[in-house]
Amino acid sequence: MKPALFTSTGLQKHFGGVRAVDGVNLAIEHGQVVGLIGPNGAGKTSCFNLITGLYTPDAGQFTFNGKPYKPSSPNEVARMGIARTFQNIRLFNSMTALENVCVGMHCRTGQGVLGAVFRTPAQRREEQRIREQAMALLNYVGIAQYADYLATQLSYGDQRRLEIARALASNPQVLALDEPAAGMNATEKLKLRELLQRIREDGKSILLIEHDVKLVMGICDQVTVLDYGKVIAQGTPAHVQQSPAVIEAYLGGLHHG
Amino acid sequence: MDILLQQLINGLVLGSIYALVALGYTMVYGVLGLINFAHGEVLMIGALTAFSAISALVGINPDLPGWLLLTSGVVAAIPVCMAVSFTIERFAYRPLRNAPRLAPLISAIGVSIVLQTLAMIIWGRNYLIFPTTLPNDPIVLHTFVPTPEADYERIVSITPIQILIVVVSALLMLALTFMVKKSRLGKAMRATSENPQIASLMGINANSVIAATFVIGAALAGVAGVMVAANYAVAHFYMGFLPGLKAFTAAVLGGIGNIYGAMLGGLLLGMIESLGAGYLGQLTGGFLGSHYQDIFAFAVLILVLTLRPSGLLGERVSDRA
Amino acid sequence: MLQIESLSVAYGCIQAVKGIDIQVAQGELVCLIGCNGAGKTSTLKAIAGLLPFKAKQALFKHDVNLLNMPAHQRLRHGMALVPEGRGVFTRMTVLENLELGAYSRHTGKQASKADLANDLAYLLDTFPRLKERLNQTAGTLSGGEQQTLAIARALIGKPDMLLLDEPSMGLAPMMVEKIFEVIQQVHLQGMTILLVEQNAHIALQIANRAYVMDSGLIDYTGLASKLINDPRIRETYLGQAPA
Amino acid sequence: MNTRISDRQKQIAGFLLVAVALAALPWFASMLGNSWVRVLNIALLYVMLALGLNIVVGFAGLLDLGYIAFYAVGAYVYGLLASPHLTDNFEAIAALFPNGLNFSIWLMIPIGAAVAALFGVLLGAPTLRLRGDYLAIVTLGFGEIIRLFLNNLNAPLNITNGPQGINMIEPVNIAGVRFSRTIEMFGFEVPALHLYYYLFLALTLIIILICMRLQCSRIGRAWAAIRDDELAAKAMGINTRNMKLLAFALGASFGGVAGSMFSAFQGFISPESFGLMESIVVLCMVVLGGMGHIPGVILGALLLSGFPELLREVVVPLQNFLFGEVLVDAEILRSLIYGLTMILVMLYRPKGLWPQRKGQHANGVRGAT
Amino acid sequence: KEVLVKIGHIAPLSGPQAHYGKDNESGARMAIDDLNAMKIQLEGGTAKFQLVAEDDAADPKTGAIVAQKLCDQKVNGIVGHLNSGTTIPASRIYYDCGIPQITPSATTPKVTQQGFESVFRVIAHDGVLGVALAKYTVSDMKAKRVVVIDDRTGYGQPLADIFVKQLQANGIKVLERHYTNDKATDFAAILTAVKRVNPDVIFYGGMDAQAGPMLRQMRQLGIKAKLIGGDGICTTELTRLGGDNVGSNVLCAEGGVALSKMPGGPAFEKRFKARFKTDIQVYAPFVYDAVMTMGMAMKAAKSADPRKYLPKLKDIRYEGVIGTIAFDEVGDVRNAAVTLNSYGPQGKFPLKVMN
Ligand SMILES: Nc1ncnc2c1ncn2[C@@H]1O[C@H](COP(=O)(O)OP(=O)(O)OP(=O)(O)O)[C@@H](O)[C@H]1O
Ligand SMILES: Nc1ncnc2c1ncn2[C@@H]1O[C@H](COP(=O)(O)OP(=O)(O)OP(=O)(O)O)[C@@H](O)[C@H]1O
Ligand SMILES: CC(C)C[C@H](N)C(=O)O
Ligand SMILES: [Mg+2]
Ligand SMILES: [Mg+2]
Repeated sequence: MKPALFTSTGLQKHFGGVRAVDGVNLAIEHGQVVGLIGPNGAGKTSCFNLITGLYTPDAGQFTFNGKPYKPSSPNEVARMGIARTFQNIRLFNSMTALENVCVGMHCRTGQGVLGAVFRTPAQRREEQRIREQAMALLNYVGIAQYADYLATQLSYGDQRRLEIARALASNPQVLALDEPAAGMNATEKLKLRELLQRIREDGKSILLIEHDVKLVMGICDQVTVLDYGKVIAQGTPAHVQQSPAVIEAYLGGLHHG
Repeated sequence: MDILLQQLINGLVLGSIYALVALGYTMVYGVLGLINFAHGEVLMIGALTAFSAISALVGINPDLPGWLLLTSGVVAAIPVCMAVSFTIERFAYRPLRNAPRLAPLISAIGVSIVLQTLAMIIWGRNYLIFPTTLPNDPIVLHTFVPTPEADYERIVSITPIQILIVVVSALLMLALTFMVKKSRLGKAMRATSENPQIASLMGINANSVIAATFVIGAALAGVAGVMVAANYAVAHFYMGFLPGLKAFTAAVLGGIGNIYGAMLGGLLLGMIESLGAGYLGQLTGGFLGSHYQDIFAFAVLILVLTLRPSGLLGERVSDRA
Repeated sequence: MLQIESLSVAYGCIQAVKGIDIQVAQGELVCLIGCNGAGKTSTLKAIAGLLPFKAKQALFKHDVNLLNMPAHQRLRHGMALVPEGRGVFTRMTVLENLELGAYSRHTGKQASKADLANDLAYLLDTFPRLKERLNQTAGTLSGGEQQTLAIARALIGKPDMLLLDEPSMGLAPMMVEKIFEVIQQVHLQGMTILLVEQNAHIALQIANRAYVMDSGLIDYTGLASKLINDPRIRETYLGQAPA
Repeated sequence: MNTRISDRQKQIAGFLLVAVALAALPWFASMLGNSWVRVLNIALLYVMLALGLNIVVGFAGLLDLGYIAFYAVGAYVYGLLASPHLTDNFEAIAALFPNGLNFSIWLMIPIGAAVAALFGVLLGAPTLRLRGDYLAIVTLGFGEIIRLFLNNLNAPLNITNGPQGINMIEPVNIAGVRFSRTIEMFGFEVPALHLYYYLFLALTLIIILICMRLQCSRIGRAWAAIRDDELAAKAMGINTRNMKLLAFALGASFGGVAGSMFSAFQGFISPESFGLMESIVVLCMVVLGGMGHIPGVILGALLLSGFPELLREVVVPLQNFLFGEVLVDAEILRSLIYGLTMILVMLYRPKGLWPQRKGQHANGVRGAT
Repeated sequence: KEVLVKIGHIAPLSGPQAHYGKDNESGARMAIDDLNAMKIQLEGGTAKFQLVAEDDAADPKTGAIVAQKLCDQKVNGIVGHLNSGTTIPASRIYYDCGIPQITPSATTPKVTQQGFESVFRVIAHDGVLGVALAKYTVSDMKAKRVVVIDDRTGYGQPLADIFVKQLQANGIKVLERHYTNDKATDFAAILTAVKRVNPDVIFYGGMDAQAGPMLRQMRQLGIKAKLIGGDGICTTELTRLGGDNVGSNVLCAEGGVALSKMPGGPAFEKRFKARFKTDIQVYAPFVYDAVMTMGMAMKAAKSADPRKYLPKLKDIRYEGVIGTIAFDEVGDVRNAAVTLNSYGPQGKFPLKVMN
């Protein structure tokens, strides 16, 4: 078996007295969708922030592609192949949807000042490629018709899609999504699920934080459940769903059985 | 020893002046996030108004006691400053509440030019002599015995007006802190500063809160203006520029938006300048003199901000994603 | 309680709400559902006074004219909004946020301090997480915690009418249940509620009536119990294949 | 196919028209008086400055209140290398260059730009972690530090000649044509002012081109991303540190070019030309014109530098015309109008006179799908 | 018939130095009126003098634009600018258009050392004043302990430098040098530092607006030293600015002969006050004389054409309110008298005239 694409062991982060992340082990295999769920304030987003270099862990190690990995700064993380979206949408508001996606491609392109100033053929080719790919990505997530809209002009759900397209633009191996379905209705969630499915089929791994249990259970290969920063269950969706600890802390009455 | 003590007093006085101006600066910044470039000009208006008021009183009765004159100066300056500030807030800043971040800044610069010019029209271009209100003679705090190396009058002194400045700025800081921390207005100010829209959902009238802040800030500027003019005994349409700049620096040094920060920043800046001017030459063996005082002050500022990006007491904006 | 005729909202040239009528009777729980970009948030913001709008008539409690009334006055008349995207004061502590929620209670009739303390205690009991975090700045709360705080903050103001914009967004399942319990509870205690919700399933279960919005227009309106079984609604909003 | 060609032709025709107009401008201006050519020249310098600052403030969103420092650096680099000051004061240098320092202008401009860029990076480095107004005060401080150094470095070694400034700076000299007084060219009498105009215009056009190309490149997008949301930009793989430093360096280098040209044009420089107010004026140009939008910024620079001079011509005659006498002193009215204009422009055009228009405002039947 | 003669005058009328600028302009206005009253006959008719007053905001760049503007207008002569920093770049422009320029107040020696034959100065330059002051300090005051403060402007710094150099030449080493700026009002820190070395003389290179408050603060700190300085502080304004701290403890040098000692001096002062309802700030008498001198040269040449009156200007000898005006080869006022003044209950009074 191939080694896991990404692992974390013993991940810890404390804020004052709050143990936001407390010894989390995670593993993402190639082409898998891994769910990260748990009650509010369990530490899911904090985990993301640790993985993507926004926070520095108090303890713990990562490996990525079998090698030890130290997320020094967020831009390095993106370059290495982990892209993310944000729980509270953070798009570039003065830019159009298309430009937002173009920015996502930044770390996969390389033309510098001179290229831009002299419009070298290489630069023009690259620029062409950026536009085409960005457009293709907007198409992919289904908002191509809004390519020329400013990001702020999109509705909440479309902004979420745009964030996904922007994250995909860096051609990541791992796509980390923080509550992509928030603010979508059931039908739209189904469409989102199709999209995630497609992304997975295109060979990317997904790390997914989501509160919509149906979505998580429907798409994830593995699920990790956090509570108070600790892993309280880990395994297949079916397994996790049965765990009394998870029912107690997270699912509650609605989802018995 | 006498020199060091005196320099510390100099720093304290200068710092208190900076702090006094910085308090108003920081309040307005705290609620609007606006660098109110016109704050120094409001101070100038305060000083010149007090000048006119006091001169008029002296004209009527030259034997009025100094404290009465000074008080009337302050009493005259405050409402004028408030009115001026209210007007500029209403007409030059409020319409820009939702404009891009730098628009109000430019408007403020425009206001500052206009106020200076108006003052030039009203009070003329010449330096005005601020009437003596409190006795000009120093109060000697301590006398050192002259030694053969230092056989001059070794005194450590402070003037009544300087004592007043230190006391007033400390009192105003306390009053402001109390207001911001404890009162309803204070709470409304902090909410408005963070998000006026959401604040309005709490039933807070953002416009009046902001206007109130401006007016309070203006009152502070008025007091500061009178103190500055009374201390240096001159007033001039351009006198607001430098205090405004220093106060801005002080407010940022302490953490802009924070009242203790303004006080701390002001005092610190005063001390830095005072000790810098006094000792840079000695410390560097005459290589750097007092002309490097401002460079020194800015260098300290830059150093502080590189270590603490939001000032000494500023809130650290934690970036949550 | 709320009577709005021909409400329209525009962002520059984009017409987000195109002349809709909304009525909410005293003590009713009405829900407003619709796709992304249908104009629900715009409608709520307009009613709460955060957006300029046009309307033939906009009355609250029969005689309070909402046209041209600045947002901050509405709370005095008893209307509160939990905005989309939470909108907590991130630089203030949880407690201060809650105190701000009660800001307008000082001016109202029921100004008793003891009352306030009671309500606070009750809310903190309902949302124990907030109690744990009482002196933490709200900006460092997790997304769901912030959402909870936003709801609690609106409730502590004791409004007569509550506008909720997607209160369940970002909440864990158990928390969703809890929130809807609370909504139902305050509703039973007599609060009038206008609820925008993507989780149409739950929303329709607790609502009396519902409006369905699409592209800035009201498509449908009717009793919630009817709508929940309407095949078209089921298909477009509940994610269920036509039966 | 057909229409495309004619479009192209139209473009070329328009281009030629603009080119002719720009070339003829100083000749028309000098009909009104040579001072207008001088005003034009200074305006072009401000355009360069505003475009440079626009990179930092408009593109990358970094509020810089000390930008004039780079202008000063450029000016002093040129001033020192093209005046007898260094050879007069340092024997070693005099020995090295017995005939005085006379470097080619094609060397001087890049040197000015490079040294300024170096200072840009120096300023940028400590400010990387700062946001918004903290950045503003640090840059303000930096600008003042530079000015104070220029003002004070006359002792113990007389490097800058302190407050007295540097005089006798050689005018520009291109291919043996020395830009001083009036020059005979192809049988024409061309005043030096006009030659400077063409030189400044050429440099300005180059800077405009660079700005435009950068803005719609990968780098321009990265700056815009940083401006909108630095954290998200980082998460998208943008090395914000390098990008910010690049913005500072490029912006500074334009300032340096403008500075060296100022130095040559004026023949005399002293620290008082590089005070805080100058930084603020350039910032006003950028914001008033339309931050981030190149044509807007150019407009802002032209207006704010030309407007006071225009007022100078108008204020007195206008009063005479209206009231038959001068009621308010010209300079007072001038300052008043200047200040009020700044306020009014912001009130009525908060995004600037000519802001960037982006996005789909007009045909927005959104959500109809 | 009338011949229009335009005299350009440039000084900062806005910004922090506006009060000096307005003062200068007023001096020029008085001179223009006086010239008109004299009905000077030129070729072609009676001269009608007109003042073209402009504002340079003390900014060298603006100064150059205004200079060009006056060139375009073909004014017949220039009186200005106020500051050395604006005068230097502008003088090149005037020279290029062949318009004679007399500066009444730009005192940096450099102004007349650029090799422009049409540039004149009616005031003693800093070199003259600095040297005179240093000599006086050594020989008359017999000072031993001297401290120097300057305001780091193009006026204060060179003046202080020259003073220091001359003192050194006379065998006295300055104990310490300190610095401030021309917008400062607080000098407590440097004065306290000065106090440590217990000087008997403090030299200040700068203007009265700073010297006034400085004197107050010296008193507050118990500094007994005398304050000396150049024409920038040698004003009647100083008695207002410094209040009762200005007395025999202040010594200052100004170019020319004391106004009160000149035949037309007191009258000038009275007329100035009556007309402009304000005190003379600093340089108004110099401006007055500069304009008059220019007018006299035109009168002598019977022409306002620069080419014709410039030679007359070079050789002029005119009795002005500040003394006799004649120019040396570079255009500086010849044998500029230096008056040392002090202050008493009646205000400024001359102590000694040095040549
Ligand atoms: N910077 C911080 N300072 C203090 N506490 C923090 C900080 N960041 C996170 N926390 C705390 O850590 C806990 C975990 O937060 P996190 O955002 O990771 O939760 P989450 O699992 O994403 O929750 P949700 O589902 O509500 O988004 C929360 O209780 C939060 O209050
Ligand atoms: N600030 C804005 N500027 C321009 N257009 C906007 C703005 N905000 C919203 N819109 C547009 O108005 C329309 C209605 O948006 P609104 O946010 O009201 O929808 P919604 O029903 O709340 O959607 P969601 O369920 O995604 O929150 C959308 O088409 C959106 O693009
Ligand atoms: C007004 C003064 C500062 C002018 C000074 N005498 C100079 O030469 O610049
Ligand atoms: Mg989260
Ligand atoms: Mg919405």
